[in-house]
Amino acid sequence: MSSNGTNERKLTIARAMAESIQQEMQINERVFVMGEDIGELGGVFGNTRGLLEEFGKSRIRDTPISETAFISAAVGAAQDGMRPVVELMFADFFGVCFDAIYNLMAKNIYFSGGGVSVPMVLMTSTGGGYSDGGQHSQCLYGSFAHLPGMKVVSPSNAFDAKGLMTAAMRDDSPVVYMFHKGLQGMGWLGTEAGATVNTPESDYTVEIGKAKVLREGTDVTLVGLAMGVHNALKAADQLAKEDVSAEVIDLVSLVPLDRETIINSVAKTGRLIVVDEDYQSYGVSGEIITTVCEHDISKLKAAPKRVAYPDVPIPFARNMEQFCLPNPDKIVAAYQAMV
Amino acid sequence: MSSNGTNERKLTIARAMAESIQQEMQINERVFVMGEDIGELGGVFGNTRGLLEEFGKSRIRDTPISETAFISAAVGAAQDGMRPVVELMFADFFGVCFDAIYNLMAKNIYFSGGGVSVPMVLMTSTGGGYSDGGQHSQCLYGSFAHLPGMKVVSPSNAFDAKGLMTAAMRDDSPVVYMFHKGLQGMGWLGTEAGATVNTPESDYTVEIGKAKVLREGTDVTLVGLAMGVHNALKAADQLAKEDVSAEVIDLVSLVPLDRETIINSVAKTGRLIVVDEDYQSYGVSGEIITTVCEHDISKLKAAPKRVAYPDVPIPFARNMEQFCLPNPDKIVAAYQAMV
Amino acid sequence: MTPSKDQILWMYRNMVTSRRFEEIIEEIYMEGKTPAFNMANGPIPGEMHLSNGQEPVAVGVCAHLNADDIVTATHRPHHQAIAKGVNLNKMAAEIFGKSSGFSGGRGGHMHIFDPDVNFACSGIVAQGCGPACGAALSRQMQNKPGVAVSFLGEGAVNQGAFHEAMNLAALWKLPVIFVVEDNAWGISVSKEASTAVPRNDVRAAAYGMPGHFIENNDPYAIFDVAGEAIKRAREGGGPSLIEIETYRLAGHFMGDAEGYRPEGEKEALIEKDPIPAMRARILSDGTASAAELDAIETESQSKVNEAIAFARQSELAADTDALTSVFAA
Amino acid sequence: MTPSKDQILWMYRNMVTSRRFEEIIEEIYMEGKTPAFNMANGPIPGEMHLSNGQEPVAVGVCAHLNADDIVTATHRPHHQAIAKGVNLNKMAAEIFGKSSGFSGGRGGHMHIFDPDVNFACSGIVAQGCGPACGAALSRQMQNKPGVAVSFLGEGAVNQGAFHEAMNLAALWKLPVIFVVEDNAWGISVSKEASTAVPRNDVRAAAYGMPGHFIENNDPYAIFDVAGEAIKRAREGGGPSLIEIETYRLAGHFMGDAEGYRPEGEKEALIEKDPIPAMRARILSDGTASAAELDAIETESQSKVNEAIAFARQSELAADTDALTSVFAA
Ligand SMILES: Cc1ncc(C[n+]2csc(CCOP(=O)(O)OP(=O)(O)O)c2C)c(N)n1
Ligand SMILES: Cc1ncc(C[n+]2csc(CCOP(=O)(O)OP(=O)(O)O)c2C)c(N)n1
Ligand SMILES: [Mg+2]
Ligand SMILES: [Mg+2]
Repeated sequence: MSSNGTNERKLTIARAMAESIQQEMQINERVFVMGEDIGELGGVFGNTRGLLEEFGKSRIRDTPISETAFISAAVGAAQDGMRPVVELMFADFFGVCFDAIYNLMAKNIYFSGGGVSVPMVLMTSTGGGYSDGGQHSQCLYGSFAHLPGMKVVSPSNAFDAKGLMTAAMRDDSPVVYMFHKGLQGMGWLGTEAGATVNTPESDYTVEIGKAKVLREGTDVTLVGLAMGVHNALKAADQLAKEDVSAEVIDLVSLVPLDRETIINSVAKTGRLIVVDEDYQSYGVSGEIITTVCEHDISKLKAAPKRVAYPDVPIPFARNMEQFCLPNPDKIVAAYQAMV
Repeated sequence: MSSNGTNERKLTIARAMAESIQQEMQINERVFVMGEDIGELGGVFGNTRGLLEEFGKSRIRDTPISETAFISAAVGAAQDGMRPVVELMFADFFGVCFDAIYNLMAKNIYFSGGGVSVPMVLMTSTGGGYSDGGQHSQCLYGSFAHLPGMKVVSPSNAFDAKGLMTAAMRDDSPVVYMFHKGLQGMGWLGTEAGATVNTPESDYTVEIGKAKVLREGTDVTLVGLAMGVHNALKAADQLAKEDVSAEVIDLVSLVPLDRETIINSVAKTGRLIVVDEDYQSYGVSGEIITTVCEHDISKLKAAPKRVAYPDVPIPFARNMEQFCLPNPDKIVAAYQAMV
Repeated sequence: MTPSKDQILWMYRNMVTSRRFEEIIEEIYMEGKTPAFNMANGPIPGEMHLSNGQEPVAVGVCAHLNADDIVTATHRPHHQAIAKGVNLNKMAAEIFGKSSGFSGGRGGHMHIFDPDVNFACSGIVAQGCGPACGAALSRQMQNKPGVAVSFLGEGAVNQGAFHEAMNLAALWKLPVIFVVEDNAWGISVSKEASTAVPRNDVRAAAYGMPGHFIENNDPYAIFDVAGEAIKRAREGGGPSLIEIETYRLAGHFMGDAEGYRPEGEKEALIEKDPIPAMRARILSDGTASAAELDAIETESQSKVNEAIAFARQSELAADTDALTSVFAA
Repeated sequence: MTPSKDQILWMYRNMVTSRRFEEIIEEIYMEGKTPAFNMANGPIPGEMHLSNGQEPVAVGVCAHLNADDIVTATHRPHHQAIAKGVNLNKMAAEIFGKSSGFSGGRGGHMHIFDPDVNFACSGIVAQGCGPACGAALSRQMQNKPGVAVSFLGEGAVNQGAFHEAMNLAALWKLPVIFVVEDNAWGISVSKEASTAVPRNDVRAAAYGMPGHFIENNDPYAIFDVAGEAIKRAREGGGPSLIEIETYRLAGHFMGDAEGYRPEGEKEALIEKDPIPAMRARILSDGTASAAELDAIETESQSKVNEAIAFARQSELAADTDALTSVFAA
């Protein structure tokens, strides 16, 4: 599954996820994987490819289309000492099984006062841009991050994807791992080249709860996660041509949220634009802006802005969907409207 | 079900809701009610009391404990011309049926380009404060309001409760009607006396999407909904004793959100405190603060604040739960920390 | 029930129309997607689930329905839609994402709504079970005629929504028929690997409901059993469950490499393609002549061509239309 | 299976302990709630679901379990918890919301967790079905002994989660037993008004699983059937479904006026109270003497008294403890 170089080996996010799971399964026999089409098919989005061949059907379990059953089974197994990794194929499907996620997985540690731990990872795909329609293109970051008891992460590149997955599998609390389809490196979904980066071969962790400053700047802070990061980086490139220096923050983790990194950046730049592919209202973009504003408004040189998905279901037609999605031009325009 | 006076008749929210449904059922035979224990029992929270006796078992239907089935059945019936009112007993249970709500009920108008309408009301109880534990005390306002395609309302008093319910039943789009248990006027849940107000006997509507300024003031804007409004009003009373003039806004509706009323108020007072019994992060409080900040930060005299439920599951023990809940003292303290 | 000649030819016509429609969709879908297959590209972007091989289910059931009856269909909806009589031009336009489609391109291939014939579908498995019950309840309460059919795949039967709807339908004696298209696969997971019983008709007894299993993808047998069930429902006899063995002649969606299918399986199924089989049967038992069938095929082809031309020529919706129709007008 | 004398007395003891425990909880629950009944008040606030009358189910099943086995229980958990051997002191303290409770008062009466005996419960109907499967899977994968029992009410059987878990358990031959406590009511809705079939044991066939129905709330019959099922599961024979007719001798929760119950129903059930019935049977068939049973009753009472005293004397958690234990330490 892995090639030979150590630090000069580019992986897609899909391969980075699979490699992380593979390595952890090799050293920890309690780790196993459940989900729809994660066996023979290797996951619709490629992130469990090769695992069935190495670990067999007991540890790599294709499930019936019964998300409530297998996600809540993962909770039961986790409480019994196993460390399941389960896949909800599309985040959009959370509605059929959210009770098992938010009311059970996320709360049993609390309800037991720490008497049980729930070491499990729920991985799920997010995002649109390829005309999959309104029940297969949502991000729903806010829907997961709003509810207490689960950590929520989303990588923007393969390095983080591998390290976050390893960290998630080693965490004794439930972690929701949201991977954006457009970053998976599966050609059939389109591919954001910037997500396929050098990825160490041996295992390592990326800290859950720590944001990353991917690009330093002085005029404006662009905050995003997953695909939003790439839109922000491209916008920063465009802005640089106009001599505007943008700082780009990759949130990496929504829960815990690294508020300090955001606040410090905006204290420096005085301007904030949040890029979010989830629905605009009552979600991530509002939380980030509020984080800054409730801390100290005196540092702001302009009203903060958001480039988020409008509050409408996701349309199928390419032109309508692209019209709604965040993109670098919208970010640049937002900046220009600020100054 | 109703007494004789017209404008001097105090009703509880529970009775106001039941009266609205009763009157609408009398004039529109397409309206019917489904849910658990809404028949003979009259609803666990009293809001369908008396309806079975008047309308019989066909139009007042007790259901199995099958929320997905009966809520999605309501969608099918609504698309076929009926106007169902369905009850999800506790908002906390949304996880077992959210697909039927957010992916089906909320999206079929869009997916059909307006070809079908989905005239239904989903009523559901919210809120804690009486030690019902972490699966029976949540508000989850943000979880519903975040997702497009459904209107979301929550009354703070019986007058609005009746008018909003009538408006919801007459709306051709799905309306989620969230009623706070502590305001229902059911003694066994405790009762906020301020919710039981004069309620006209004949039918009328309260506009969905319009906030109300319940108290005018000049020093700070307190924004809330449902129970939060009562906390805000009490805080305003306390502040008045210290010669602070607080304006209190009852949001009434989260979707559509009346951003203008909030913005205008803060433009006047320069200070904003949001009171929210839902979890703090990625929810209502962030959206309200962002609404103001993204519009114009120059009007703010201080960083806005929120008095919301911390990001933890709701504990059972009374002292712990009360420690977490918003209350007037916390609002007053928030104000004091602003000046 | 035995189909009349008209009914047989109606079934054949709709099977052929569905097949011709999908053949051309298949071709156009690949435009812009070679050499690199990227779903986002071409005149028809997004996922594409073809139903070829499964046409007998749709026609055998829908032969008994009229425009007033309700169908809730799946993510694989074309054959069901065509058999239910949806407007083919508007469906094609919807699949192309054009303004002249049912929703003006907001829905797409998994979200076909034709209110004129009470047809709806959705992308979440088993999501149609509840709405079918609700539509049936609406008719029951209003004392209006109408039966609702909820189509679902054999994989979808293991979803909680199915169970809840089955109980509700039986409890309230609703005029609804649950039709399970057993094509043996849920994406890459076989029925055996997902379902504790070999046949889902046994699950009907869990609700005191009649259950049927039909082998061999046979449109005549489907017509027979579905006809009885629908008649029973119309007469107030309540719901039924029918599982039908059918064939998925293509991948789960276009682009599926199907590495998980046992060698030879697909080839063997293609041998049993129900359309040539039905043609042969019609000819051999003398129901109709080759000329009659040829005429039907020609008609189907031209209807399809017309629909595709309509779709191609239609305009895209305005970008800003994305923001409208969220709520009822 | 026929219970030994020890087993019979074990069952009796646990039934009595559960009853005594609930009697005193019932009394204390009303403290601070008269004259005006307000759930928020008194030493035990919140909802209170009593299980009196349903003890035979808990003891007949749990007689075959040891601490390693897993139980996922319901919103009505006391009898199940006691029969599973949870620490009574900590359970009482949890119900009082004290720091010495299992979760330090974070969970409360509907969220009793005793990891030492693998006991958990929850407030969402049928929510325990999946976790029971998962714990059973954990044992199966690790080749460790252990059976999981998922208790649920007859109302909960119509929830999708039940169906999905039944299929998963049967498909993977998991050592899990689904035990349905049929007390005829889901709050105010009767079984007849909620369930399309009179008995849920018929639903086992939908998963190729053995199904049993036990009448008359009889602890001996429950012991017998559950014993066989659990033995089978331990030997790799897979899951079973057992529905048990039992009696809800009180309201759904305390404060329930029960206006929906047919006149005389409750009185008739109280006549059949399983505890005096079992006592009479033990005496009449000579299994044990009145003195032995009296001793058991006295012991049970003092164990309960001790637990209540422990709970009363314990401290409340610090207010700020509300903010801890969200994530694993
Ligand atoms: C609740 C839910 N889970 C998973 C999926 C992803 N998915 C789409 S189709 C499919 C397979 C469905 O199999 P089946 O019901 O047999 O229908 P078929 O595709 O064979 O027609 C899956 C798993 C979904 N759409 N909805
Ligand atoms: C998913 C869900 N829906 C509704 C409820 C509310 N509720 C709690 S107990 C109950 C009745 C349960 O009936 P049954 O399963 O027969 O158990 P019993 O109370 O009779 O022990 C209901 C409807 C819930 N807790 N969870
Ligand atoms: Mg299939
Ligand atoms: Mg019951």
